[in-house]
Amino acid sequence: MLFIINKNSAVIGGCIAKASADDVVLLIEDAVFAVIECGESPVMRRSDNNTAAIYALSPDMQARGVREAACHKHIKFVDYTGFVELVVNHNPVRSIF
Amino acid sequence: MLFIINKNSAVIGGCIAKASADDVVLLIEDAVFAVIECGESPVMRRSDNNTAAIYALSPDMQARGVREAACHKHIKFVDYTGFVELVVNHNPVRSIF
Amino acid sequence: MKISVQINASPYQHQTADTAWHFIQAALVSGHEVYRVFFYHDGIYNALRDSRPPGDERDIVKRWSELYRQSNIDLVVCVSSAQRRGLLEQSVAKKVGGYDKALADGFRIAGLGLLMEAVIDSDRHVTFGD
Amino acid sequence: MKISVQINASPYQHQTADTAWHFIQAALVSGHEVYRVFFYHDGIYNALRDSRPPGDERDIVKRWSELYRQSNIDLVVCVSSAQRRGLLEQSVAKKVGGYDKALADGFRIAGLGLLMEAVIDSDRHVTFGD
Amino acid sequence: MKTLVFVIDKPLHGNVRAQEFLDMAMMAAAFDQRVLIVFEGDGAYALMKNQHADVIGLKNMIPVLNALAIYDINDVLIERESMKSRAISEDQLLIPADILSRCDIKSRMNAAGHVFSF
Amino acid sequence: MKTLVFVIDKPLHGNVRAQEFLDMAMMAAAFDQRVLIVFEGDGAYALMKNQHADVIGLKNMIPVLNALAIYDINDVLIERESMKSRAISEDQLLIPADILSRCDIKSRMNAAGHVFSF
Repeated sequence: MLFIINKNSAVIGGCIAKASADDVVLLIEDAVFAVIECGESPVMRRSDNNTAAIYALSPDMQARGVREAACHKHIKFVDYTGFVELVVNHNPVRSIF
Repeated sequence: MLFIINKNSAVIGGCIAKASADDVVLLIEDAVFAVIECGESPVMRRSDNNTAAIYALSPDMQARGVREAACHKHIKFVDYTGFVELVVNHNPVRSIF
Repeated sequence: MKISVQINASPYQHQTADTAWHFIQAALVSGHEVYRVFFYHDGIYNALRDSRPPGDERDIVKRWSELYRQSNIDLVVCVSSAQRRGLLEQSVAKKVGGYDKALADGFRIAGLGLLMEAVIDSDRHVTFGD
Repeated sequence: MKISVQINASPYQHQTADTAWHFIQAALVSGHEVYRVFFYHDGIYNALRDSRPPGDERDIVKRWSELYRQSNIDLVVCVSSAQRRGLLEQSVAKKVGGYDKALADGFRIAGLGLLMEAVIDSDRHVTFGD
Repeated sequence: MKTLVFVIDKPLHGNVRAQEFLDMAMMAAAFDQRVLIVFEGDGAYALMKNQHADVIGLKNMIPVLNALAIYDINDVLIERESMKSRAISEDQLLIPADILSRCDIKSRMNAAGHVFSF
Repeated sequence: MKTLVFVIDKPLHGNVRAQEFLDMAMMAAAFDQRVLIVFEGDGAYALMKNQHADVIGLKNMIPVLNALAIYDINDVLIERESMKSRAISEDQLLIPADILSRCDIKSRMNAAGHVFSF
């Protein structure tokens, strides 16, 4: 399953906790703030037995001044073409607002 | 200050923590779910040295099937007329979305 | 007391317009003056005349028009929010060949200055949003 | 691959319409077919012809019309979401004296069945909202 | 025939978006798709009894929820964890729903053709 | 003259709502009111350097933020706790802002004639 999340809220943590190894979580729009390595980040709560890949949409990061260097190490980055690839490679797609 | 909050989110907890004795927090629309006495409730986090009054809009509770008996003991209830009174008796008014 | 109201959200996606309407009714019943209702951001969609909800539902646009008829409350739609989103002021609409009857009865289109004036002149200003 | 898109939010209150547009562009460049874009809920406001944003800003409505001109993608506005919110189908508008040119170029108004058809016929369906 | 999941993860109250979302589910059923409705998170509140939306002039969603069965939508799931943390008991539920764990619901969704949200 | 506080407690990006909100602040200044702008919570991110909204065709908010000073809006406050928990340092700030504690900001707001939010 591909989760697409667009807000920086507690939902992200819950979603990552629920995701399994073959799931992917894509953070877009204001959700990209969640990948900044800091105390507020809901992405921190990833446990070791949970290996879902977490992606952030890099154009949304650039728009917001979020630098890759400031992010958690395990985050992957995609542009819109990569976004499309994630959609193509995963089913079902679940958007969470 | 009168805080008006309309969503059931972590914002409620932060707001109650910040409020002082002469402040009032009014929960409307989906925020009324926060007053149900349960593990999810952000209203639980009220400490003793924090005595801001917390109100819930009762018509919004009725619309959602939230009974007064299921709520935290320290919650007060108002209808729209009471909402207007809170606005009249407090300044400034801050809506949080 | 003199109270102004601001509405920041579209009529049907959230409860915003309902809550604001009930609040205004209660303020009037309690003897307060509602000086102005200012529609900003997506709030401007509350003024679309062509809105036609199903018959068994509340008609939010019509409810605002009735509020004006009954209580003569100044309902102001922000001109720049409106123009961006597709609701044109009559003279502009005529000039560009747009819809010159887009605005429902009881509303008027004006600038942000009227919001400031309301905030300054009123004892309270309450914002409703999404 | 055949991809359909659904848009649930108004054009200017959120980034929804922008993200969806960039996604569609990327899908087309990657050689996929974008079968249909379905505008639902407040998403219908993306189709208001009279929208006139300031000149230094992106024009979201026009961008959709151009997408249709260039790629012939089926842009469908849900009839019941639209009617409730003030965007009337031409024949209805003519009957009730509403705006019969409310819909921007490239869009068409139709029922929820077209959304279902898109979901069933497409390999993927991606929803963008607020 | 696809399995289409409709996730209600926020309260249904106070807007027509909820109503329009359930319209989609009923349309999917009319198109002979397999429809699954899932209530989780604050969406669990949508199934509580004693809702009186008419008190504030809003459309009552209870008849719409009751109509699901008429459209042969009988796969209504609610997440056990969401009910527990919100102190919602089974006898408070408005319509019959299968109470499943987060994990079981996740498996059902994984197998779906598409997941709708609002 | 009233003191009007404009609270930015969510990111400014990706919508014109933010722009319209700052229009309100500038209009208030043009009406000779005392204007205070407060960044707190995720709103603190709005003041980070290196924003390139044009990358995705959105309106660049930086000129708008820079224009605040032209409107004589110099009371720009940012909450220390919000910066700290988001790992935002002072040298990352785009425009000059007074870094104040939550408690101090609260006191300033208490004294205001009105608090705007979006």
